[in-house]
Amino acid sequence: MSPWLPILMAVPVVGAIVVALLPKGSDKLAKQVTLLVSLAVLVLTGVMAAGFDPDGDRFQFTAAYNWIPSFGVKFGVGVDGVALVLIALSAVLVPIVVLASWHDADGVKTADGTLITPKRSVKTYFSLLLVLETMMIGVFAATDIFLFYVFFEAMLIPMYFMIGSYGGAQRSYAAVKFLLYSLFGGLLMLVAVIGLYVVAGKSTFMFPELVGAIQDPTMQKWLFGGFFIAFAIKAPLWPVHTWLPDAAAQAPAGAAVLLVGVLDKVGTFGMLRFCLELFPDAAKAFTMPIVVLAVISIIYGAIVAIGQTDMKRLIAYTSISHFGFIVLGVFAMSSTASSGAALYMVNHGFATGALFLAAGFLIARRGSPFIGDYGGVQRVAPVLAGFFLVAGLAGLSLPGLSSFVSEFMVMIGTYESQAHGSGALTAAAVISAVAVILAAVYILWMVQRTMNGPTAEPVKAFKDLNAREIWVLAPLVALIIGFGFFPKPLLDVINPSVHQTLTNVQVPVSTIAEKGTGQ
Amino acid sequence: MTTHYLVLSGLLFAIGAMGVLIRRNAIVVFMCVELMLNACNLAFVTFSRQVGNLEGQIIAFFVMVVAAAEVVVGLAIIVTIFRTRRSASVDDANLLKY
Amino acid sequence: MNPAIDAPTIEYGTLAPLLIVFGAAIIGVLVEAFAPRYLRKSIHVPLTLLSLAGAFALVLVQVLRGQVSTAPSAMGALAVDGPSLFLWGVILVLSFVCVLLINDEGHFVASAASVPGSADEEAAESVDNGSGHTEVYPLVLFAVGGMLLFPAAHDLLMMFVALEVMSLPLYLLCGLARRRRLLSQEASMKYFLLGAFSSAFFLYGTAMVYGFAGTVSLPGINQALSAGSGLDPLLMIGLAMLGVGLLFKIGAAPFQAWKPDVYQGAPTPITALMASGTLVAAVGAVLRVFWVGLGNLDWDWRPVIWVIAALTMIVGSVLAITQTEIKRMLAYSSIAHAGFLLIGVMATFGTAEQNAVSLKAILFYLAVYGVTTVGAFAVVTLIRDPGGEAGHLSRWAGLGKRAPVLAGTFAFFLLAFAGIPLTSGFMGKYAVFTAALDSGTQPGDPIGGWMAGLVVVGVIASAVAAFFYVRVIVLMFFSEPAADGPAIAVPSTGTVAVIAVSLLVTVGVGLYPESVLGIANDAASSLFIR
Amino acid sequence: MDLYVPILVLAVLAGGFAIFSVAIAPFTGPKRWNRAKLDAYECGIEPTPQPVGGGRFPLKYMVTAMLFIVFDIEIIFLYPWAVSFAPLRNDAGQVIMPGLGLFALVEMLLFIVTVLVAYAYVWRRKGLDWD
Amino acid sequence: MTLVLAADPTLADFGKDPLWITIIKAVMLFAFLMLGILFGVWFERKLIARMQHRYGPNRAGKFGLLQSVADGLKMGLKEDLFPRTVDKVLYLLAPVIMVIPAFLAFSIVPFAPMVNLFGVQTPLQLVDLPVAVLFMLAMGAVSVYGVVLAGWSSRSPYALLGGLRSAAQVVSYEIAMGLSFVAVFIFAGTLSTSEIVKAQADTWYAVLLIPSFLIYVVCMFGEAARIPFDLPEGEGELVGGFQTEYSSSLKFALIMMGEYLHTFTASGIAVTLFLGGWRAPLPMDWTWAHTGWMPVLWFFIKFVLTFCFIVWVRASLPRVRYDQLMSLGWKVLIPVNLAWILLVAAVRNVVVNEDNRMIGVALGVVIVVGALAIWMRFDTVNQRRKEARKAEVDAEFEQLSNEPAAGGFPVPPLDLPHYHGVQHKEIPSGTN
Repeated sequence: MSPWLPILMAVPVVGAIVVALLPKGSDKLAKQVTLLVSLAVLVLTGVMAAGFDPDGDRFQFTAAYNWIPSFGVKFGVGVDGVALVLIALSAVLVPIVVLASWHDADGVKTADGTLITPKRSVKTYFSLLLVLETMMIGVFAATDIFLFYVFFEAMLIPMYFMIGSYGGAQRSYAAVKFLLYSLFGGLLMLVAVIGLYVVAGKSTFMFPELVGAIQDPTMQKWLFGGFFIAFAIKAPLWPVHTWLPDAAAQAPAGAAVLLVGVLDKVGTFGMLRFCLELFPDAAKAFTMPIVVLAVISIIYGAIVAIGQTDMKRLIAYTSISHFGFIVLGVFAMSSTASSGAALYMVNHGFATGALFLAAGFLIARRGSPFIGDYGGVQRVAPVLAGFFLVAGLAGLSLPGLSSFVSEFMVMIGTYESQAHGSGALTAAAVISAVAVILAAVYILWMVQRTMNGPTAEPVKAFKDLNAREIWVLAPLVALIIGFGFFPKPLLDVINPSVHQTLTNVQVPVSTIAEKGTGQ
Repeated sequence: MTTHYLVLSGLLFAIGAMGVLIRRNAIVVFMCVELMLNACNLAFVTFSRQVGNLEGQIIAFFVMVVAAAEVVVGLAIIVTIFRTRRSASVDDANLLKY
Repeated sequence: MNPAIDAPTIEYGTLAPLLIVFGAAIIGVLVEAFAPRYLRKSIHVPLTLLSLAGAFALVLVQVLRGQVSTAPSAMGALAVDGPSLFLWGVILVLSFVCVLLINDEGHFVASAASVPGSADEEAAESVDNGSGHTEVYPLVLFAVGGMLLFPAAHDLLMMFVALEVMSLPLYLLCGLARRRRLLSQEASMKYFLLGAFSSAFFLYGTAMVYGFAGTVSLPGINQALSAGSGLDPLLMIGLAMLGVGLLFKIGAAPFQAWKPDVYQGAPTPITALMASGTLVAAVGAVLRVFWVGLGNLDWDWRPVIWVIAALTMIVGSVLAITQTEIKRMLAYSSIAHAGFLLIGVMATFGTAEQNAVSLKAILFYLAVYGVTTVGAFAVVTLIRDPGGEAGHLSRWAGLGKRAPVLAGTFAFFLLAFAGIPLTSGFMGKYAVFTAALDSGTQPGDPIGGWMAGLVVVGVIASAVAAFFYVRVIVLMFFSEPAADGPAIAVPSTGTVAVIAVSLLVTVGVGLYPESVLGIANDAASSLFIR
Repeated sequence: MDLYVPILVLAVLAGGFAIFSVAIAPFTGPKRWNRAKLDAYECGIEPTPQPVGGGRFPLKYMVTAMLFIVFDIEIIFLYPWAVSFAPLRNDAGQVIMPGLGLFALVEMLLFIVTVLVAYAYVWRRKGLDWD
Repeated sequence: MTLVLAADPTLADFGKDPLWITIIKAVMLFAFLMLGILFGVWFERKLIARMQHRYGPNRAGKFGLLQSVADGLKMGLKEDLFPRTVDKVLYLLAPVIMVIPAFLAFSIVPFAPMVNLFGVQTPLQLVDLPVAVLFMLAMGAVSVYGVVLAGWSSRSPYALLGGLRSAAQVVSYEIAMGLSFVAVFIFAGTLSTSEIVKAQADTWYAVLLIPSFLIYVVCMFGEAARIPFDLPEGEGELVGGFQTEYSSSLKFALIMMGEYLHTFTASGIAVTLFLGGWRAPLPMDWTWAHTGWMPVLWFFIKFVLTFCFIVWVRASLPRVRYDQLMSLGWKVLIPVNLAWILLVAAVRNVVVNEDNRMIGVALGVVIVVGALAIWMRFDTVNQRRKEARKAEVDAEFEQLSNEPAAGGFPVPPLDLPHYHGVQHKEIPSGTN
C-alpha cells in the first residue's frame, strides 16, 4: 500500500478544481497554477521513479482499495517498468505543453495580427489539461482492468473538449470523429472486459490474478479481439487510423502533443500488457495478421506523409508509421523487439512532441499549417529552424537521436525473432526497413521546403523563438539527444517488465535486449 | 358450450381492434376500444363459468369500473380536441411527427 | 351457493406508503373542492411533497427495521417484497423531484377546457396566477399511487387496475401544457387512444391466461404452467397479449410509437415524471410478470424478448439520430434505454442467484437512469423561447457560451446517457451487460450464447446513441451562439434543487456506485415473492 | 327450461305488435301530400337545417352522462354487497350463509366516502348546476 | 308472527313450466298490459276530469269507456307522415325500441304466488330471475335509447333537445332509483322479486324503509317522465319534445304506449318492492286471503291505487323547471340516499351480527352525524350563495333605479307604481 500513485493522480485533479474555481479574469493566475501543479507532479514522479527498483517485484508502488465490491472492482494501482516510463513521459510532457500552449486559449494572433483561434475560456482549457494528466497517469498506473477501462474511456472526454472547443477550423468534426472512433473501440473492449470477468469467474479485475485465467483458446480469441480492436483504434493502426490526422491537425499544438505523445501510447501499452499477457495463445495465433497490419501502416503512413501539404497532418501520418513500428515490436515476440517497442513509446513521445510543438510555433507565426506558405524561415528565425531540424531528425530516427535506438531494436528484434519459426517476421523487418528511407524523404523535404529556400514574403515578419518557447523545446531536445546516446536507464527499467510479459506469453527471453543498448 | 361465448368474445375483440386500426374518427376508435374491453369481460365471465370459480366475474366488475373511468377521461380529452379543431379525425391530429 | 366469505385481513403497516399517497390524493381533491383558488396551491404543494416524503419515510422504516415481508399482502393482491420496496423508494424520490419541477409557474394551462386562443382562455389566464390547474397535484398523486401499485401487484387484475390508475391521470396531465396547447392536446389524445388500446390487449391476455390457469395470481399461473403443458394456444395468445400491454408501457419497439409524440407534447415536468417514474414502475411490473408468473416458461418467452430488446435498442438509437427536437430525442433515447433494460429482463431466469444478479442490475439501472432523466428534463424546462420551451435543437447552438454551467450540466447528463465512465449511466450499463453475459454462462441454457450477441448489439446501439448525444454537445459547445438565442429562464429554487440533486447523484454514483448498488443488492437478494 | 325463455316469448309478442303497427301505419292512413307537412316542425318558422348526426348539443349533457356512469358503477358495487350483506336464513330461520358483517360495512363506508369526495368536487365546480 | 305459505314461490319454482303454460302466461301478461293501457288512459282522463270538475270522456261507449279504443283507431287512420329530413331507419325503429323493453320490464312483476293454471301449479308471474330487479332497470335503460334515437333521428332542434333532456333526466333519476332499492336488498338479501315479496311477509318495506320508499316515489315520476317531471315532452318549452316529429299515426301511439307502460312498471315495482306485492294488507291477511287467485286481487288493488296516486299528482302539481329537476335528483336524492343506505347497513349490522355490536352502533352514529354535518355544511353554502345572488340582484335594481340607462339600454324608471315592491306589498306564494 504505497500512497505514491494515488497522490500522483490526486494532485492534478485537485489542481484542476482549483483552476476551475478561480475567479473570472484571473487567466494568468490560472496558467501559473497549472504550470506549478504540473511541475509538482513532475517532481513527484521523479522522486517516485527514483525509488523504483528494476530488479524488484514487477509491480511496485502498488495500492488497492475496495471501490465497487458488488462488481469485484478494486481501485488497484501499481507500476511496472513500462508503465513507469510512460507515466514519466506524461509527467514530462504536461508542463511542457502547459508552457507551449500558454497563449493558445487567449486568441492566437499571427504576426500581422490576424486571429487564428478566437479567445476562449483559459481556465477551462488548463483545468481540462490537468484532468487529462490525472487520467493519463491513472490509465498507465491501473492494475485493475476495470479501472484501466474507466480511465481509458474517460480520458476521451477532456481531450474531446480540448480539440472541440480550442482546435482549428474543422475542430468539431475532428473532435466527434475522434470521440466516436475511440468510444466504439472502447465499448467493444467493455464487452471483452465483462467477458473476461465472467469467464474467468474469479470475481476480480486485478490484472496479476487474471493472467492465465483464460485457458479456453476460442474464448481467448474472442476476448483478445475485443481488446485488440480497441487498442488498434487507439494506437491508430491501419485501417482504423483515419481519425488521427484530423484530430491531430485540428487540435491545438499542445493537445496534439498529448494526443499523439501519450494518449495513443495507451493503445500500444494495452497491447503489450493486456493483449499479450491475458491471451497469450490468441496473441500468438493472431501475430501474423497483426504484423501484416503493422507493416502496412508503417509503409502506408510514411508514403501518405510524403504527400501531405499540412504540417500537422504530415506529422500525424509519420506517427502512424511509427506506431506501426511499435506494434510490430510488440507482436514480434522477442524481448529485443518488445523492449524496443516499449522504448519507442517514450522516444516517440519526445520526438513527435518536439516536432508538433516546433511546427505549432511556426504555424502560430504564420497562421497557416501549409508547408507551401513557408520558406527560408531559418534566415529570419534560426533558433526555431534549428529546433525544428533536430526534432525532425529525431522523427526520422537519425542515429544518435533517441528514436534510432528503439527503431533499431525493434527491427533487429523482429528480424531475429523466431516466433513462427519461418522467416515471416524477418520479411516484415526487411520491408519495414524501407520506411526509414521514406522517413528521410518526408522529414527532410518538409524541413527543406519550410526552412531553406527563398524567404516567403509574410515569413519576413517572423520573430524568432522567445524565451518561453525555447524553454518549451529545449528540454525535449535535451532528452532526445540524451536518450539517444544513453538509453540504458530507460532500458534497465523497461526490460524486466518486458521479460516478465514475454515469460507470461511463454516466449524464450533472449539476451539481445542488452546487446541492443551498446552501440 | 362455453366455446361459443369465447368465439363471440374473440370476434368482438377482433372487431374492436380492427376498428381501432382502420377507423379515423377518434370517438369511434375510442368506442372500439371499449368494445374490446367488453369482449374481455365476456371472456372473463365465460372462463369463470368454465373454470368454476368466481374470480372471473369479480374481475368483470373491476373491468367495468376501469372502462367507465376510461370513458370519462377519454371523452373529456377527445371533446377538448374537438372543440379546438372542430374535427375529431385522428388524421387531423398531425402536428407531432417523427 | 357461494361459500362463506370471511372478512379479509389487510397488512396496513406494509401498505402504509400506498395508503398515504392515495389518501393525500383524495385530500387534494377535497382541497380543490373547498379551498378558495388563491389558497389552493399553497395547500397542495406542502401536502403533496409531505405525503411523498412520508411515504418514502415509511418505506425506509420497513427496510431499516428489516420488516421486508416475505408473504404477499392484502390477501395475495400485493407483494411488498425487497424489489418492490426498492422500486417504491425510487419512484417516490423521482416523483418528489418531479413535483418540485411541477411547482414552477407557467407549465400548466389555466383552463384546459378553454379553446386555445379564445377569449375565455385569456380570461382564465388573467385570473390564474401562473400555477394553472391546481388539479395537477391530486392527479400526480394518483398517478404516483398507480406507479407504486404497478410493480407490487401480485395478480394480473391488480396489475391491470394499477396500470390504469397510473395511466389515466397521465393521459390528462399530458394535455395540460400551457404553451403549444395543440401539441399538448394531441399528445394527450394519442397517448390515451394507444394506451387504452394496449391495456385492452393486456386485459384480453389476462382473460386468456385466466382461462388457462383458472386464476390470475402470478404464482398460481406459474404453478399451472409447471403442471400443464406449456404450449396451450390459449396460453400463448394470452402471454403474447400480456406482453403487448406491458411492453407498450415501457415503450419497447415495435410499441414505441407513442413515446416521442407524448414526450414532446406533454408539459416537460410531466414528461420527466413519465420518463422516470412510469418507466421504473413498468419495468418492475414486467420483471414480476416474467419472473414470478412465467418463470417456468422462460424457454418460450426469452427468444421473443431477445428480438424485442435488440429491436428496441436499434430503433431507439437509430431514429434518435434523425431528431431535431430535444424532447423527442430524449424520448428516443429513453426507448433505447428501455432496450438496455430489456437485456436485463432477458437475463432474469434460471437460478435464484442469477436472478438476483440481473435484478440488482436492473434496479440499479432504473434508479440512476431515472434521476439523470429528471435532471435532463429539468434543464430543458429552463431554455425558453417566447413561445414556450426552445425545443428545436438548432436553438441550443452555442448554449455553452451563453450559459456554461447549465450547458455543462446538460452535457454531463448526456454523457451519462451515453454511458461514459465515471457517470452513473456507465455503471448502470455495465451492471446490465455483466448480468447478461453472466446469465449466458449458466449451464444447460440453449440460448446462453445469444446473450453475448445481445450484449454486442447493445454495445453497438450505445455507440450509435453516443453519436447523437455527442451531437448535442457539439451544438452547445463547439458552435457559435445564435444572435437571437433562447432566453435562459431564471430557475426557481425547486428547479435548481432538482438539477443539483440529479447532478450530484449522477456524479456521485458514477464515482462511487456502491452507495446505490449496495441497496439494490440487498433489495434484489430477497427476490420477488414467488 | 331456461329462465329467459318466457321473456323471449313476451319479447316476440311485443315486438310483433310494435313492428306490425309501425308497418301497417302507411297503408291504413290516407295520402295527402303537402310540402309544408313534411318540414321539420319549428313553430311555423323556416326550419333550421340540422346537420347529419343531429348537430351539436351542450357539453352539459356529456358531463351528466359521465356523472351517471360514475354513480352507476357505484351502484354496480352496491348491489352485490347489499344482497350478501346480511346473513341468509332459511324459512326455519337458521343461517344458511353468514353475512359480510362489519368489515364489509367499513369498506363500503370508505368506498362511498371516496365517491362522495369526487361528488363534492363536482358539486363545488358547478358540475351539477343547470343554468 | 311470520306468515310463510307453502305456496310462497322461490326462485327454484321458475323455469319449470312447460312451454305452453309459458306462452299462455306471456299472452295473459301482454293482454293485461294492452287492456291496462286502453283503460288506463280512459281512467286517467276520467279521474283528472273529476278532480277538475269536468266530465271527461263520456261519448265513446258507456262512460266513454271505449274512448281510447277510438283514439287508437283514429291514430291508425291518420296519415303516416315522414318529415323530409328524418333519418328513416332510426325514425321508424325508435318507437319499437321504446315499446319492447317497456313490455319486458313488467315481466318480472309477481301477480300472485303459486296458482293453479289449467291444472299446473305455477307462480303467477311470467318469470323471475336471480337478478330480476336489475333486469327491470336494464329494460328501463334500454328504452331510453328509443327516446334518444327518436329525438336524434328526427332532425329537429326541439326533438333533439327533448331527447337529450329525457335521456339526462332518466339517467339522473335512474341512479337515485337504483340507490333506493339498495336498502330493500339489504333486508331481502336477494334481487329476485318473488323472494322480495316473500321477505315482506311481516312488514312492508314501505313501512320499514320509509325514506327509500319516498325517494323511490319521487324517482318513479322522473323515470316515467310523468308530471311534474315530464320535461322531455314539456309542451310549454319543447312543443312535443322528442316526439315532436311523430305528429300522429301508430308510431305516436306506440310512443304513448311506451310511456304508459313505464308508468305501469313504476307502479308495479312500487307494489312489489315496497308495498308487499300480492300480500293482503296486514290487518286482513287471513289465510283464505292468500289462497288461490285471491292475491291477484290484492295486487291489482294496490296497483290501481298507486296509479291513481300518480294521476292525482299529475292533476295537482305543476311542472318543475329543468334545473330544479336536476338539482333535486343530483343534490338531494342521491346524497340522502347514500347516507340512508349506510345507516340501514349499520343498523342491520348491529341487528344481525351479534359480534362487535358497539362498533356497529358507533359507526351508525358516525354516519348519521357525518351525513348531517355534511348536509348542514352544504346547506349553509347554498344559503350563502342564494343570499349573495339576491343581494346582487337587489344591487342591480338599486343601481338601475338610480340611473335607468346603466344597463346600456334605455329602461323606464323602475320605481313606477306598477313595478313590484314599491306600492304593492308582495304576497308570498302559498299564502292566501
